[in-house]
Amino acid sequence: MKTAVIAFPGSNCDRDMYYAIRDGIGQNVEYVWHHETSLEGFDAVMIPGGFSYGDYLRTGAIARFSNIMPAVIQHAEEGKPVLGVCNGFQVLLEAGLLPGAMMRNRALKFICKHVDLEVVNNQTLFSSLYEQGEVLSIPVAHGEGNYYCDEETLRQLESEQRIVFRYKDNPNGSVADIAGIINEKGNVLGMMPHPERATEALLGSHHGLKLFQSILEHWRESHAALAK
Amino acid sequence: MKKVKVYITLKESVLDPQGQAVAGALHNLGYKEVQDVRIGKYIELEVEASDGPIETQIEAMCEKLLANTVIENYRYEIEEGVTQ
Amino acid sequence: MKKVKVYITLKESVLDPQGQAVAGALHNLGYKEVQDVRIGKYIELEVEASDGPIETQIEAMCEKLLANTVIENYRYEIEEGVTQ
Amino acid sequence: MPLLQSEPSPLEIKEQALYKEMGLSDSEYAHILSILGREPNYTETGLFSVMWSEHCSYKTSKPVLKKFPSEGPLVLQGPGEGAGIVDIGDNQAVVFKIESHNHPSAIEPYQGAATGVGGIIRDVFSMGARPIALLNSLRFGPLSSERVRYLFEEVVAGIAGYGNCIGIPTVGGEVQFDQTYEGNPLVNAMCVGLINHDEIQVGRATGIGNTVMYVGAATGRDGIHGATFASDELSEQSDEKRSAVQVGDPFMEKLLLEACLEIIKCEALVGMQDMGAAGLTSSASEMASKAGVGIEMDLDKVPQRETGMTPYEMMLSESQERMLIVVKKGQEQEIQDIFEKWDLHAVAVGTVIEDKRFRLLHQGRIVADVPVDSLADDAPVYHMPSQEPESFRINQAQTPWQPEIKDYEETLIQLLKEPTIASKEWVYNQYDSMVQTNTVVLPGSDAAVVRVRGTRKALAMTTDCNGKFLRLDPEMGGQIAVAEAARNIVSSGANPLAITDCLNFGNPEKPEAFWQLEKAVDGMSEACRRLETPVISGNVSLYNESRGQAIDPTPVVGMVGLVEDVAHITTTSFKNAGDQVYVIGAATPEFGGSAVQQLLTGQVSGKPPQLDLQVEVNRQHQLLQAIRQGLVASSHDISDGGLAVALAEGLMGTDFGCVLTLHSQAGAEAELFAETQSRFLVTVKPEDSQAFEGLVKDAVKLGSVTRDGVLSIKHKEEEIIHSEVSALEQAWKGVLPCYMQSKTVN
Ligand SMILES: Nc1ncnc2c1ncn2[C@@H]1O[C@H](COP(=O)(O)OP(=O)(O)O)[C@@H](O)[C@H]1O
Ligand SMILES: [Mg+2]
Repeated sequence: MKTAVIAFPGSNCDRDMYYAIRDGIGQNVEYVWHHETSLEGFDAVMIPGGFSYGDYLRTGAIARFSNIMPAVIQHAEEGKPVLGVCNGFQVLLEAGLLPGAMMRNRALKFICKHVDLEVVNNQTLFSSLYEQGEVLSIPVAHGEGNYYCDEETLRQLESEQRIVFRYKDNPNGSVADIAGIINEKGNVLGMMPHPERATEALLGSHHGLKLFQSILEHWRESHAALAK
Repeated sequence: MKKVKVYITLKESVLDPQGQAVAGALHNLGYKEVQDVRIGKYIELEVEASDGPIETQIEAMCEKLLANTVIENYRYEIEEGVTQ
Repeated sequence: MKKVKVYITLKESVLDPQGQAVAGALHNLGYKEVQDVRIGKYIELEVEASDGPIETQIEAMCEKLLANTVIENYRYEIEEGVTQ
Repeated sequence: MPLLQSEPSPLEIKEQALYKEMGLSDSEYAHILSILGREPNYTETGLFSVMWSEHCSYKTSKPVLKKFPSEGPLVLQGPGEGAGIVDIGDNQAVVFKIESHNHPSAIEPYQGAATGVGGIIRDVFSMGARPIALLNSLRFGPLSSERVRYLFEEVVAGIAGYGNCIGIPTVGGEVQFDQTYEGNPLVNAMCVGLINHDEIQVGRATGIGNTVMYVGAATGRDGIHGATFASDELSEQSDEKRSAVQVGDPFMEKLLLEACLEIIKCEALVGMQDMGAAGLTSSASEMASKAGVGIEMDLDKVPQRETGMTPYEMMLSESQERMLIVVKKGQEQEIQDIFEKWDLHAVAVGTVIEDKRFRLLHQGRIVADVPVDSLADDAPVYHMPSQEPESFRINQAQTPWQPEIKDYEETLIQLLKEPTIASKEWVYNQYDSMVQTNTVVLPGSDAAVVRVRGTRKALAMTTDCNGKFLRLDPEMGGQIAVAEAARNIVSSGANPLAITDCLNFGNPEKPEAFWQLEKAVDGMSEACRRLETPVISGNVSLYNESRGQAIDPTPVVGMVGLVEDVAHITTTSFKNAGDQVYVIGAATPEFGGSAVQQLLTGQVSGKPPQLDLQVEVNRQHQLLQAIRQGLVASSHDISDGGLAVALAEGLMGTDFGCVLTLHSQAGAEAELFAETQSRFLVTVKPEDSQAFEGLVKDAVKLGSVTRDGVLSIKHKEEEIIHSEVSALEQAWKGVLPCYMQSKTVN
């Protein structure tokens, strides 16, 4: 599997994501600079955390207009996996690949700590190796992770099982304890917690590893299917 | 050169945690008469005159970038005849 | 009930990194006619009528809490006769 | 807006003694006259005034700083450059420095703290190192004051705002609250970086004809005279200097950082230095002076954010996020291309010249022309008079104070509720402590530990200083500050390598304040020699006074240690039920300057606890050996609040408890609450206890870790403490959030 990690000016978890894929699941990974316009040849795309363009104006608002974004959108339309973590999630919201918007944390403070996440839907390509209802310890690190959507959107997300992760103890005020959601097709996941920070026991948790392994397994299966 | 003032506010239906915190702080300071606080953005743009109606331009900028219309409303004023 | 609109802007000489980033983004989007962007806050207060001039109250709130007068200026407008 | 025409003439500056407003004394001005052989014009007077300010020239602290041991077998770069460098093997080295931003933070706490962080990061990456961690050491007045809560809240937010955005984890630090800092908070920021030996940069402008380039944010009028301002007492007048407020742009700095780390790989790069205090003036003149050359700059080329800036303003501006680099002539394009990639523009603003002059052109005219060495090297050096204060003699002569404790449990709870001792979670949860995915020990233990990716190694880091001890006895307090830092490092499983220091003191023109500075440095130097931790970098912040009252002498020590193997990493929290609990070192009834003295009497007096450096060295060596042999389950140095607080901290966040019996000669008060030096609290698996006792001579077994969540302590057959750990935890964790609830917003 060949993975692209998109780097915007101000991305700062790009390296962490790179290591999670290279060292965590031993796969091929490359940085793709925001100036680029093609994602040709990549099987999966990761939009990492950080403060793209300083997060000035609104988180993710400026990054969404980068040269690379049309390619990301196209990659998503082709049904290939796109994972947006933290700032990456915010970019996906601004780009309209996922519904809703992000607001400042309820307590108006940046918050960084390990939180407990419940796997609400393990029937996605990102979560297939988890047990349904499994509780994961994964760090959050954000100032604007307070997910908002209107009631209709929420009903839709719920009825379509598009909420993949929920906080056990909501740290930021997100609607319905939402920590991560997926698009209708099921190939674009946005989440505030950082699975790439939880791939080594030495750093406190390896619960994020299975997320990357799930993506890999999905890729293997779909490739095997293609080969037949 | 025209000066454009853009006001961005949260939609009525969206909870404003920052506004609430400020309201709470004002109450603590003794300003009990403050009933509600909403916090938005105020953006000043200096725009060079170009052909075509400036309104269309400004609205496009707001829709695309300056406001997130999922949660925000915007309005703007154009100060005519400001030159430098 | 009165509606008070407070505008908070960075002082002229103070660096506005937000404004600069937004100006850059607007240029990239093709809005080359935008020369300068400054970003401030827009605050709406609902204030119950009380005795004494409301101006004094508002100014005190701005000085104490709403604006950081070390780097920001503020101005305000009072919309008279707004009732709910 | 002072336009050139309206600037005072050289003669006016002299006759009306206008140089005084810029902070130059009569004799300093006379010295400039003799250097130039004429009257300096307005711009030139400005250049001298910033370069000869205490902040840039260290004119009063230099003689004292000379006493620090700064060499060692591993030191690759001592004081004098952006940051110091220590070898950690395998062609790698660790780079670190601490710096104060006290006065800017007192005026505009968010931006003051943010730009403090930005500045120290530039110091580290201008050496060519990638910053891997940030720490901060903060001091405020009591939290009962609304102004203090505002400062505290905004300072923490500013540190978070900058560090989180730029993507360098903030992994540790300290916060203390004491009346002495009420009018003058301390905000010290430390940055640690990693570098390969062959990529070390020095700020030198070698090579006649080479090009001087400016890169980063455009210059505005911010922070003009910031450097002299930092050398002034805080007073009501400071409000008028508010135009000096600088605003940080961490996004810009992130781009600058990445671009600079890319250009150090280019052969075209000659030297690089950040524009910190005194901005363009200090970076350019120091780079030239160190290389034995001159520099000529054309100020019209300097990127400007505001219109109508004068040479004086440009040269003194302290706009943030700017770097000056020297590039081989003809190879500018290669460098420019890299900056373009990061959306930055490198602009040629000058040339390295043979003539050792600092020459500035503006609109076709020479607006300054002075010998370059005179700015950097000819600042006067003052040997200030020093005098032992009366209070020192009184404290030394006092009969030692002893507490009378009726309720041990209540005393412990009260201590845990002291904001200085209470959990700092409210602070560090606002910091991204994990970005870069190398932080093995997060904030909350003795020292933070950051692994070196791709190796088995890790770096432990801490900042420490107990100002109360220095108030009573600056020499002993100075020793203790270094020793305590080393204890935190060792306790985490690392070998202390070196220190950086930030000397926060009062007005050195007052003989008693200068005496404190001298004595503190004597004490620190002695401890550094014995603990073999040379001083590789540092910063001096004097004039920390408000309304004529100086702060406690507060020389903050930032220390870094090397963990040889990540398997050695040890934390403070208890690990298993059944483990044996040991205390290393016997208690003595020393309570001067202790938290319990402050709690029960509302003040501190007497002598601080005495430190025997030989004992310290022995215990640290033995403990580190035991840790490396895998004999230690948890380890915690005993500091503020004594053993009782250390025990509670070891239990916090676990489900464990412990049962202990005190059998010391010194009495239960001393055993639990004295701040006797060189002590550690350690837990050991039962099967390791024999080996542990064989290695660590002064270890005494107190009891064992239990499963029941209760801290139980017996003395003379009587249970003097029986506390639910959850109750202790609640007390300890609730304090800061409770104070900060009545929040301020801006
Ligand atoms: N300002 C701060 N920033 C980050 N971490 C902090 C800060 N203040 C305290 N901490 C963390 O809280 C823990 C306890 O601090 P402290 O009581 O000063 O430790 P010690 O007494 O062992 O030196 C440490 O891990 C420290 O790094
Ligand atoms: Mg400690």
